[in-house]
Amino acid sequence: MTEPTPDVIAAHGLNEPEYAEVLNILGRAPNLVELGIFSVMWSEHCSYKSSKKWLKTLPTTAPWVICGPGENAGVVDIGDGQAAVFKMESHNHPSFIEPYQGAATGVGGILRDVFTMGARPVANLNALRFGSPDHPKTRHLVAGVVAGIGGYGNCVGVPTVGGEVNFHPAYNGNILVNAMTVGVAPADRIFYSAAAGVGNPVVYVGSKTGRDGIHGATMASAEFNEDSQEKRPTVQVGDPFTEKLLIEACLELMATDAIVAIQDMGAAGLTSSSFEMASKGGMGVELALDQVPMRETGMTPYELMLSESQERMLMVLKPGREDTARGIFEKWGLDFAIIGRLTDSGRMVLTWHGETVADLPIDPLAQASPEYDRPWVDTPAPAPLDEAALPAHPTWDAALATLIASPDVASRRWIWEQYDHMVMGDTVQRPGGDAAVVRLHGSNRGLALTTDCTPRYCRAHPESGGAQAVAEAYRNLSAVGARPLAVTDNMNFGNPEKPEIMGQFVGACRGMAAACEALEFPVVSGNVSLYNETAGEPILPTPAIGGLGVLEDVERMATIDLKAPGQALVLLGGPEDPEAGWLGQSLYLREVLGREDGPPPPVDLAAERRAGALVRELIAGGACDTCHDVSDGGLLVAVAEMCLAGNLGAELSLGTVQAQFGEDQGRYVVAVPAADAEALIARAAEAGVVARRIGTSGGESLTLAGQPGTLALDRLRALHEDWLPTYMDGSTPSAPDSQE
Amino acid sequence: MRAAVIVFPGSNCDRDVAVSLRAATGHDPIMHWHADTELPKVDLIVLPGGFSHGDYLRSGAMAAHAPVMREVKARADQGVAVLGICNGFQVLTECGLLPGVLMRNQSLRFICRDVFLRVEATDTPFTAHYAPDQVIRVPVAHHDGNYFADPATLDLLEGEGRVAFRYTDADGTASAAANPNGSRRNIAGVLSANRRVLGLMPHPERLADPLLGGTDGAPLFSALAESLAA
Amino acid sequence: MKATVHVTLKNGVLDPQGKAVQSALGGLGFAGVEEVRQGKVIELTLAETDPEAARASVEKMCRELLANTVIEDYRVDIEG
Amino acid sequence: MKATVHVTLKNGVLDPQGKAVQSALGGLGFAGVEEVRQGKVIELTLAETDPEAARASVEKMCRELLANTVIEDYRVDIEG
Ligand SMILES: Nc1ncnc2c1ncn2[C@@H]1O[C@H](COP(=O)(O)OP(=O)(O)O)[C@@H](O)[C@H]1O
Ligand SMILES: [Mg+2]
Repeated sequence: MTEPTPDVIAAHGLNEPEYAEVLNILGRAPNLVELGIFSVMWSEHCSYKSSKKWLKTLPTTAPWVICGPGENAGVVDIGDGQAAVFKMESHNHPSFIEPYQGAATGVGGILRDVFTMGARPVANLNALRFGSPDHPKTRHLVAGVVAGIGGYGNCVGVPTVGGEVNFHPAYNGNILVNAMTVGVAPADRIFYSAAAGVGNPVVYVGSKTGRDGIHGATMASAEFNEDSQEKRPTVQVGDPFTEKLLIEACLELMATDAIVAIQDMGAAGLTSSSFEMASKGGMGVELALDQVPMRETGMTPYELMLSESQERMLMVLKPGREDTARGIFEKWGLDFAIIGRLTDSGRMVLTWHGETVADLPIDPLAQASPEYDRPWVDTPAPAPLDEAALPAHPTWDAALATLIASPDVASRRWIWEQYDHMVMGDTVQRPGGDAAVVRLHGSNRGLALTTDCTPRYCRAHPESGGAQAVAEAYRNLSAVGARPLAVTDNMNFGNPEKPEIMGQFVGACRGMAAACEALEFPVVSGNVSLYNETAGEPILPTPAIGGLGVLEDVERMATIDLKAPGQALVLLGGPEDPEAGWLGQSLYLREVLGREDGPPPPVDLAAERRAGALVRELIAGGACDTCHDVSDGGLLVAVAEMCLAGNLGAELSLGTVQAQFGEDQGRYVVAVPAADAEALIARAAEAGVVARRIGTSGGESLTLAGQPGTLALDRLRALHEDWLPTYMDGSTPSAPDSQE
Repeated sequence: MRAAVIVFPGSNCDRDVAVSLRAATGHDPIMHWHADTELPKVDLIVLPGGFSHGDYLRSGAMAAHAPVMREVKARADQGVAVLGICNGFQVLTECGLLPGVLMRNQSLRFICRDVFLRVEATDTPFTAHYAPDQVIRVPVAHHDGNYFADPATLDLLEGEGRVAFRYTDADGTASAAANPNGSRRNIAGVLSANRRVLGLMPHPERLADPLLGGTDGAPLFSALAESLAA
Repeated sequence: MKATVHVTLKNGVLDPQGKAVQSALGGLGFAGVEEVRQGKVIELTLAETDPEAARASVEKMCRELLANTVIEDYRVDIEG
Repeated sequence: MKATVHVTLKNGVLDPQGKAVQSALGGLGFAGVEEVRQGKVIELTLAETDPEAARASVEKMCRELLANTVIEDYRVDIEG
């Protein structure tokens, strides 16, 4: 084969120093297959070359962590001999091109990362960011992404129990679709990807390989092939039915002792799965690519190595177990093929009908991938908010009406009703609360799950934004009564070659690291998605956090709905001054006053931890079963959500705009019998948590003591529930009328 | 009572219904693989919810031709009780054990939420523990639940009292607003002529445990356990 | 040998997809769309080389699986 | 005036439905089914009476709504 031309090298995304390193490693020019392999292995996506240095600063250990970053998913001990296996992953770009299939295959991919490790998936979540609702593409993207997530998750029969959605013009040209899967496995039966055992068979299972999603470089390399029309890369299409069969077949095989190592074929398909398995185990591999099950005729080794066809797995089996495995996969109607053997050569040797088509050393590719210390600059601290210079405040009820129907606060029911959130029969807290809770099958214990990030905070100050995202996940888990155990993250940023974007990444990592450390809430898995820019416009920095916690008894669980009239509403958490409140970067500022400025609320991690511990103690002790953390929109929005969920009004005393709509962190509203309020406040004082009574539940509207105006629950509900369905129907969303 | 749950490739509520059957009868049902034609003697056959064969082509169409289905039809003809929930209902219509067809939801969207149902027939082994016209709350979760049959068939079903459940609002009114999927005459479940085969789109097994938020589905399983007790 | 099967809803059977497409077209500003019906087209590649045998076999597939004759009609085309 | 639109998956794009139908046909005992691809057929009744105008309008409908051109091809037939 001829030596690749500079054009072809560039089309494979390798820069000059990287290509020089390729020549250095091989001692010769690579052929096209080899170049393709280098290209995907050293892509940002697979090698983490820009982010590695900073990811290493995240805390990843705790006594309950069984497996941190580095495997397909993170694993934590959840007690009772069980482990939770979880991870989050992005499918941003494919979802923008083809929202249904992009989102669907995102769900499929993250499911495989989890069941690869021997866990039965028990819950899916999704963190979504779309452009402005006014942007002509947004509606179509929302519809497609939601249908795709539902289409895949519903069919595989894993409940989609939670997630988050934001709208902001910064995502107009680059939406974010981050999917998270949580699985459960026996703690002593986790499967890993390190290959072992010279001579052991390497086995391919699942769907056949087609020309799906082949690296964009294929286009450019078409000059190496005739009939390039036929070889055009194609969008990946998900087949959730096959995935369901693959889950059942893999779990069935995992119940035997046939498997040495297993790895899903995700991004960069056969290339990255085979290199990762070999590299982790310090092995060599020989693959006969002509043995790979193929969906189309005329496929080449290059295409087979780079295809991103879905629903495929690679395994190393113990010798002699091939027939057991084959029997199981054939029963489930899946392809099964022995495509190679492990060797001790430390090399990847690929053959095609007996002829060697690539011969590469494994470690230099897998481990000596480039690592960059990209230049970065800190995001300048935002100027303090000059509250005196703000425009006139509308009345509280008008402001609340606007906020409760604003795109980032409005009910997401239209979305989660398209997700089967109950299949598997263990969803004890459905979407709509602070965290979803799924019962561990056959027990009274449960897992609490949430995803969180406030990108507007992250843009204003990446470090506090990063900390806030972790703290909010911690808070959402605590608010249902769960002990927060660990997080997975999905770092979505712009072009890291720009120092200010790299600075956002570094800042967010710093904030996350500090919060994870302080809250004993380590990062056990994650994913980085960079270059989220269109025409030079970056997205808001979005380090999405997926949090997991455990509940010892799901009957001692809190929900956000007010449950009885006459209960005291108590605010736990600062500020000390009941009139004060943090308006910088608040939704009130953006949605009501039309400005995005000021610094985001600071996060006091010690206070966060004290408040979380107190709330968990109250819930576990049976002192309280109604709790909601205070986040987007501040205290009035939080209480309004509690009222709507319980279909019960409340009267509050909140004197100032700051107290009503400030977004101070580390806060929860709990409802307790009025007679218990004083004892609760005293207990909070003992625990070092600021607490005060802010009102009483009851009636059919929300009122503020001593202030005119009232919001009837029916009206509040219509505002909250109607925005998204109305928007998706295509009619102009009705602007909430400010006064009655 | 001995029950068998037929497991098709892509079934995903098989375990859920087994949990409810176990709670009602005290023992586990037989989980029977669709390709296995040797169906043991049982008092109840359950076709569970899910996406058999991915719901490709038409929901339930391919499962209706599963090897075991010939035997299921034979048993139904002998009077063995057959319960099809959601995808199971779709299979029952596709294989001709129940009339009509379940088309794409009118909204074209998958819908998962609690709905209210009015119990229209209580003289069956499935519904004997409900009161006539009782309104119950049970979830639906489907993309193709829009029940369709020609007017003559619908009239026949109504005339023979074979509409088992109808979508209603909380006070039992079968309004258009209470219809989640566009089903003709708000029909949520239908019976065979001998009243021994029931297909319904809602999932009684999903609200048969107080921790899941309700128990209105439980009487269906307790009624089966009682009326089919050997 | 190739066979193409068209599966369409019988007259009088409501077509939620067709209706939705029709109203979406209206929403996009296409005037004068009086009716929309959506059906399936299934293309089969068969080993069979005799057109008559192919047709017979595909008709049988339609009756047994490809169409639900309660609500659907089908048409089989065989091409060389 | 009637228009018929055939929407089919592009070559090389995975067709999970077609695949499942193929294996179901095998299960029903139909031998020699080498490939199955499933597409949509959309029949439109238009007020438009000029064939050329009708075609132009339907082609536009295809691009804007009826076909997902990222993964699908379409073909428009206009009949009297
Ligand atoms: N932001 C991050 N924080 C922590 N760990 C990360 C992060 N990004 C990636 N990782 C870890 O790096 C490893 C490789 O990630 P990835 O390539 O996305 O996994 P996979 O190949 O399974 O898709 C995983 O163990 C993942 O958990
Ligand atoms: Mg993986």
